[in-house]
Amino acid sequence: MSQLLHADSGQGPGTAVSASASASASRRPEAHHEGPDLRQALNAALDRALTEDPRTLVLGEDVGRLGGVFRVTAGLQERHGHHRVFDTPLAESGIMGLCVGLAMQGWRPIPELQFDGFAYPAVDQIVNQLARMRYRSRGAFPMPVTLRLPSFGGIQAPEHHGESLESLFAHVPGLNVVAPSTPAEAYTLLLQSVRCDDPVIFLEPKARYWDREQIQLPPPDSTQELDAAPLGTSRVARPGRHATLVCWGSMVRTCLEVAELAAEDGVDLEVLDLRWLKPLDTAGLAASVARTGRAVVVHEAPLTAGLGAEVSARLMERCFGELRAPVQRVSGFDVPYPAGPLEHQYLPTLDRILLAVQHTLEF
Amino acid sequence: MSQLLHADSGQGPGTAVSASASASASRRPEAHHEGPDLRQALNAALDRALTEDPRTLVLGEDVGRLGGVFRVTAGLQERHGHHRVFDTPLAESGIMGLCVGLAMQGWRPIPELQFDGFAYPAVDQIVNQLARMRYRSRGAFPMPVTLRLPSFGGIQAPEHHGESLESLFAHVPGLNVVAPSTPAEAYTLLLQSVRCDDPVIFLEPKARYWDREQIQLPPPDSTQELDAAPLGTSRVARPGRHATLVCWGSMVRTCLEVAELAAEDGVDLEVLDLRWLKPLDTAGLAASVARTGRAVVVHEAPLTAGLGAEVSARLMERCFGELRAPVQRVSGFDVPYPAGPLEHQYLPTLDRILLAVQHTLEF
Amino acid sequence: MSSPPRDQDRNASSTTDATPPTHPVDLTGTDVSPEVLRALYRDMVYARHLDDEAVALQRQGVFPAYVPLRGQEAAQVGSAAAMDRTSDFAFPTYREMAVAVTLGVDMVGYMASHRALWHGGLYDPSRSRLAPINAVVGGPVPHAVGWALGAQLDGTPGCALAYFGDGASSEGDVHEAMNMAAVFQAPVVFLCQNNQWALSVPNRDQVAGGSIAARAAGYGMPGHEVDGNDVLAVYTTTRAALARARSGGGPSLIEARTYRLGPHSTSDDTRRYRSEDTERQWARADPIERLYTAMLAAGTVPGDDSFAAEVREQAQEAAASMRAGVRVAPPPSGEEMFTHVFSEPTDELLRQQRAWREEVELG
Amino acid sequence: MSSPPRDQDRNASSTTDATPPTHPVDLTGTDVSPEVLRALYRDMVYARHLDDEAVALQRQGVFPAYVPLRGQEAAQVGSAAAMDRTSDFAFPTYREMAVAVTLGVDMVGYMASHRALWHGGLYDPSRSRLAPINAVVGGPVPHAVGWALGAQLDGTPGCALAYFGDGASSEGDVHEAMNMAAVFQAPVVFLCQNNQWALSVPNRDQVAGGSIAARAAGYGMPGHEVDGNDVLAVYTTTRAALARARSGGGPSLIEARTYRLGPHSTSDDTRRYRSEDTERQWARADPIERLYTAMLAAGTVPGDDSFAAEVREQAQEAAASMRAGVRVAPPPSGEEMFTHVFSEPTDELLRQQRAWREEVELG
Ligand SMILES: Cc1ncc(C[n+]2csc(CCOP(=O)(O)OP(=O)(O)O)c2C)c(N)n1
Ligand SMILES: Cc1ncc(C[n+]2csc(CCOP(=O)(O)OP(=O)(O)O)c2C)c(N)n1
Ligand SMILES: [Mg+2]
Ligand SMILES: [Mg+2]
Repeated sequence: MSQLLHADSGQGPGTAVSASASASASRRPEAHHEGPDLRQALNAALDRALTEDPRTLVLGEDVGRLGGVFRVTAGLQERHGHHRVFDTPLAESGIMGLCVGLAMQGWRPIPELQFDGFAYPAVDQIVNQLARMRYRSRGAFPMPVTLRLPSFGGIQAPEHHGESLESLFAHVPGLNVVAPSTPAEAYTLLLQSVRCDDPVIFLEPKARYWDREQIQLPPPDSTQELDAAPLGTSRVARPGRHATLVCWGSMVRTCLEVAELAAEDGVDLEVLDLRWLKPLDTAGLAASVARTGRAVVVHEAPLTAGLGAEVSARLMERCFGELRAPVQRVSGFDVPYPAGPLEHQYLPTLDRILLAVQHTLEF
Repeated sequence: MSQLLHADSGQGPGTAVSASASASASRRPEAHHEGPDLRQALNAALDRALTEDPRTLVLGEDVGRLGGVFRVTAGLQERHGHHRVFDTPLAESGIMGLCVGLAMQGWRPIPELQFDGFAYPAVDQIVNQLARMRYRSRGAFPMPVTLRLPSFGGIQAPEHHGESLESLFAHVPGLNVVAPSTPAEAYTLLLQSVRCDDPVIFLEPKARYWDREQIQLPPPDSTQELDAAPLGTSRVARPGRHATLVCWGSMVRTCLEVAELAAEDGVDLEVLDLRWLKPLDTAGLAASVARTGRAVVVHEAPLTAGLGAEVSARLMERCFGELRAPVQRVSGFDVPYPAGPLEHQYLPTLDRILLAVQHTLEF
Repeated sequence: MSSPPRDQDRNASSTTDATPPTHPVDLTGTDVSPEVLRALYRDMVYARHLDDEAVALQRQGVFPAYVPLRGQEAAQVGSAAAMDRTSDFAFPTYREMAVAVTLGVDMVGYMASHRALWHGGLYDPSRSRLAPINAVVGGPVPHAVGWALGAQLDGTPGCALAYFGDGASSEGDVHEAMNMAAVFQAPVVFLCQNNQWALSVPNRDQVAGGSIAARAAGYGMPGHEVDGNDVLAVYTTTRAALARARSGGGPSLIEARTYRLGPHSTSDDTRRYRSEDTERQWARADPIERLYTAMLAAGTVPGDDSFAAEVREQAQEAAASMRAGVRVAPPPSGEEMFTHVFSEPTDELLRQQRAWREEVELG
Repeated sequence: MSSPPRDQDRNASSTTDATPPTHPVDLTGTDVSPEVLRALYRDMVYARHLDDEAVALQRQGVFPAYVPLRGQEAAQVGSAAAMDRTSDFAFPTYREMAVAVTLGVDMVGYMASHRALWHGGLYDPSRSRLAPINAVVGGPVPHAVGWALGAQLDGTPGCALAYFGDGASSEGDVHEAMNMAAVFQAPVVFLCQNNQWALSVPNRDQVAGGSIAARAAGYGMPGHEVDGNDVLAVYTTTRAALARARSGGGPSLIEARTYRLGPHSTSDDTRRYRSEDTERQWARADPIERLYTAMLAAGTVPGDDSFAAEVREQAQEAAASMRAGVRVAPPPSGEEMFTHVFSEPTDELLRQQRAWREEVELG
C-alpha cells in the first residue's frame, strides 16, 4: 500500500486559527457546514450545568465579560450572574487553589486555564492539593472540580499554546482526564465531567473548536437523561478489521481521514476514540485489538513517556498473544512544540500515520 | 518457583529514616559497613564540581549553613564561600527561575529543591523556561543546570516526601533525567550531570542515602578523568540469563535482593540499572532482553503513565520477536503515596517483584 | 565582587535583632472575660504538655518525626480562640497543634499524622473546623480564600483563617491568595506566625523589608503586627479582623511575631545555624508565664497557684490519654489506600486493589 | 448574599478612574540632552510605524496574530533608553517591540516571532541585550533576578531590566522574584507597564489596592509610580533606578501608568469589555505628541515640522524594510526542530530526526 503515502501529501490537519477554518474541512469525514461547532457545544453544556445545579461556578481569566478567548463561556455571565460566572486575577496556581477551597465549601467549580502551557504554574495545586484532598481527608472533602483546558496544537499560536499535558495528568492518582473529539462528544463529556464528584481535567481540542456537527443541542433547562457511556469508556469512531488506530482529541479527525484514505486502498482501519485518558479503557482497547490484531496509537505529545506508551504497555499486557505486530506509536517528536510552519512537521501527519499503518500491516 | 514468594516475606526495603539504617542492611547484596555513604559521595562530587569549575554554584533552601536537610551539601559553604553556596528564600518556582537567569549569565547552577513533592511548584519554570531556553534562543543560552531532587519513598516521611517524578520530567523535551543507585554511581553521575551543558534532573534515592560502598572518593581537586560511560548508558548491575529486571534509583538494591532470592531457587535474573531515564538506553534494554527474552520493569511511581510504560513500549518496538512473555510492570499503585505503615504495601516489595518474575517465567 | 548575596556578611551567632518581650500580658481595661483568659491559659498549657509528649513519643520511636511548636502557643491559641466555631474554618500547616487543641480536635486523630498513620490526620476536619494537616508550605493559603469566597457566595457568615509561616511568605501562592482575597473582598484572615526561622533560614535572608505585615498595604488591606507571645493581643487582634471580615470589610493580615523555641523538627539540629543564647533569651518570653503572671496580678486566678496546678494536672492527663491513644491506634488497613482516591473506584483501581489483596494474602 | 465578588457591582462602561494625562512633557531644567530627547522621539515614532505595519501584516495574513503596543511607546522607549547597552540586559514579555526598537534589535528577526517562524524571535539575544520573547505572563521576571545576581557575583556593573504587565503582577513568580531580588540586593529594575488592562480584565479586578508601585514598600525597596506616557519621566526614573542598582543600592520597582490603546491582540475585540469613549480619551494622551509639543516649545526641534517629517520618513522606511524582510524570511528548516534541543543530540533524537527526514523525503 505504498501509494497511500502520496494520496494526501500536503494536506495536514487544518489550521483553525480563525472561525472560518471549518470551511476548509469539506473533504473531511466528520465535517459539516451546519449544526453547532465544538465551542457552541461546550457553551451549551456549561449553560446546562449552571442551570441544573446551583452549586456550579465558572471562573478563570477572561471567562466573564469577554466570554473566554475562544468564546466558550460567552453569554454565561449575562445569563447566570456575576456570582456564578466570574473573572479572576491572572494567577493559575491561585485559581486552582481557590477551587480547592470552594469545593471544600460544597461548590462545584468549573475553572478554565487559558491555554495548555499555562496549566504548568498550577501543577502544584492540581497534583499536591486538588488530586488528593479527598484522599487526605478520607472522603470528607470530595473535589468535584472540572478544569477546562484548551489543549493540543495546530492553530499556529504562540509558544505554550500547543501543548499536550495528558500524560502528566494521567499519571496523577486522583485525577480523571478526558479529551473530546466532536461537538456531540464535547457536550456529553463536559456534562458528565461536571456531574462527576471527582476532579476531571477536561482537555479541549482547540484545533477542532470550529468543527461543526449536525446535532441538536438540548436547551439549558433540559431534564432529559444524558445519553452517555459510563465514565472511562472509549468509542469506536469507525469500525474496521485490519488494524486499530488509537487516538483522542484533535487526532480523532486526523485518524478518520487516514482511515478514509486507507479504505481507498482496501485497508479497513478501526478508529478507537479513547475519550477518557484516565481511567483508560483497557477493555475497549483489548476488544478492538482482539478484532484487528494490530494497533497504531497516535498523539500530538512528544513520544517519550507520552500516553502512547501506556496504551502500548497495556496492549502488550492484555493482548500479547493476539498482537500480530508491535504496537506502533506516531506522535510529536521529543522537541519543544515549534512555531508556525514547523507545526505540521511536528504533528502526526496523515503520511506519518499511514506509514506506521503500512509498517504494522507488513510486519 | 512459588516457594520464592515466602522466602523474604516481611522484609521490605529498609526504612532509612535515620543515619543508622545501613546497619539493618547487612543481608543486602550491595550493603557495606565501611566506605562512604551515598550522601558523602554526592557531597564529594559537589565539592569537586565547585573546585574544578569556578562558574558552578550550589543554591537552594537550607543548603548553605545547614548543609541541607540530609547534609548532602554540608561543609560546602565553609569551603567555597557564601557566594558559591547559598541559601535562597522559600520559593521553588523562583529558585528555578533564578537558575535560568544565572545560566543566561554563564553560571552553572546546581539548585536543590528540598523534596520531590516540592518540585511541583517549580514545574512551570522547569518545563516552560529551563527546558526550552536553549531551543527558544536557538542555542544562544545553553542551560547547564543540574537540579538535585531528593526523591522516591521508603523513609516514613510526611506527605509529599515520597514522590517519583521521573515520568513527568522524562516527557519534557530538553531535559535529561538521571537516578543513581549506589555511592559510586552517585558520585560519577552527579559530576557528569554538572559537566553537561544541558539541564539534568538529578533524582537522589533518599532511602539509599545511608547505603555505604567500599570505594575511595577522589579528592575535590582531583584532575583524574571520570571513569564514566557516556550520558544515557545503562548498567548491568548483575548479569543473568532467565529474565531482566529493569530498574533505577532505590529499586536497584531491591531488585538485586530479588535476584539473590531467585538465585537460591536457580533462577538467574539480570538486573539492569537504567541510571539515565532520559535519554533512555534503548540499545542497552534491547541487548539485555535479547539475552533473556523476558523483562520485568520495577518502579515506585504509580503504574499508569509511569516510566515503566515507556520501557515496555520500547521493548515491544525493538524486541517484539525476542520477547517470550509480555513485559511486566511492578510499580506503586494508582493512589497517592501513603503514610508510614502503608508505605511498604504501596512500594514494590520483594514478593510482588518475585510474583511478576514467576508470571513472566511461567508465561 | 561588587555586592555579594547577604549570606556573606551575616554573623552566624547574631540572627535576630528583636528583643524578646518578657513583660506580663497587659490586662488593664480588657473586655476579655476572666473565663476566656483562663481558657486561653488552659489551652496553652495543654498544648505545651501535648507538644512535650509528642517530642517524647518521637524519641521513643513511636513517631517517626514531630514538629514542635514550643514558644508559639500564644500565637496559635490566641488566634484560634477568636474563631466562631459554628461558622469559621481554619487552614493549618503542619505545626498548628495548639490550634487543634483550641478547636477541641481529637488529639489522637491529630497525632495520627505524626505517628505516620495517615498524612492529613485522622480527625474529622469538617466537624473540627480544621482542614487536614497540609505539608506544602504556602499551599493551603489559597484554599482559605476559596473557602471564604464560597461562604461569601452562600451568604453565610463564615470566615476563613489561613495559617502560614515567615518562610511561606516567600511563596508565590501566598501572594496570589492575598491579592485574590483583596480583589474579591473575601472574608479571610491571613495569620502569619513569624517565628523568625524557616528551618535554618532567618527572616533576614527570607523576608525582604523585614515585615510581613507591611505587605498588606500593597493589597489595600489592613496589616497588623502583633506581639505573638502575648495571647491577649493575638486574641483581640484576630477577633477584630474576623469581625471586620464577617461584616463585609474584607480580608486582613496579622503577623504574630514569635519564636520557635525548639528545633524545626525532631530531625533538626539548631546548633548548625543559630545560637543557644538567643534561644535562652526567647525562652524567657514564655507566653504561658506572661499570661499567668498577669492573671495572678489581676486576681483572675487565685494567688495560691491552685489554678495552675489544676490545669497542669488536666493537661498531663490529656497528654497521657493522647499517648495511650496513639500507642494503640491501629494502622489503617491497606484497603484505605484504594477507597479514598475516587468517589467511585475505577475498574483499573479495583484491579490493582485485587492484585494487592492477593499479594497480601500470599505474602 | 453578603458581599459578592466585585465583578457584580462593576459598570461595564466605567473601567478606569484615571484621567488621561494630555499635557506636554515638562522639559524645564531637564539634564537630558536634546540629542537624547530627539532619539527618544525617533524611537517612539519608529515603534509606532512598525506597530501599525505589523497590524497591517496580520490583516493581510502574513502574521497569524500580533500584539500591538500603541499607546505604550513612552513607557517602553523611555525605560529601554536608560539602559547601558554594553552591560545591562532586558527581559521582555511579548509586547515589548518598542524596547527592541530602542535597543536596535533587528526588526525582521524580532517580528519572526509574530510571523510564527520561531517562537523566541530570530534576533541575536546576547548581542541585542534583549532576552528572547517570552509568552509566559510573569515567567521571565525571576530570570532577570538570576541574571542580576549573576552579574553581582561576577562583579560586573550589569543591571537587569524586567518588563511585566499589570496582569502579571498577580502571578506568584513576580512576588517570588521581587522578594528574592530584595533579599539578595540584586541589581535589577522591575518595570511594570500598567496599561490598565490584562486582556479583558481591568486593574480594578486584578490589582488589589490599586497600585503596583505600592507593593515595593513591602519588600523594602523603592517603588515609583510614573506617568507612563511621559517618556522623559520614564527615562529619568529608570535611569535613576539603574544607577542605584549599579552602585549596589539594590532593586527597585517602577510602575509606568499607561494605556493599551489597541486590542490585546489582533484576535481581540475590545468592545466586549470596555468603552470606546475611554479609548478615545486616552488616544489624546499620545506620548509621541506630548513629547513633540514640548520639544517644539523648547526649541529642541525646528519650528517648521521638518524634524517630524524626516523622522516619519525614516520610520516609514524602517517599517517598509521590516515588511519586505518578513515577507521573504524563509521558514526555518525542520532540522532546526532537532538541533537546538540539546548541545549534543541524543541517539533517540537522532533516530527521530532521521525518521522525520525520511518522511519529508517520501511525503
Ligand atoms: C513548598 C514547600 N517547600 C519546601 C518545604 C520543606 N519545608 C518544610 S517546613 C519548611 C520551612 C517553613 O518555614 P515557615 O514557613 O517559616 O514555617 P515554620 O516551619 O517556621 O513553622 C520547609 C522549607 C515544604 N514543606 N513545602
Ligand atoms: C502564565 C500565563 N497565563 C495566561 C496567559 C494568557 N495571557 C496572555 S497575555 C494575558 C494578559 C496579560 O496582561 P498584562 O500582564 O497586563 O500584560 P499586557 O497584555 O497588558 O501587556 C493573558 C491572560 C499567559 N500568556 N501566561
Ligand atoms: Mg517560621
Ligand atoms: Mg496590562
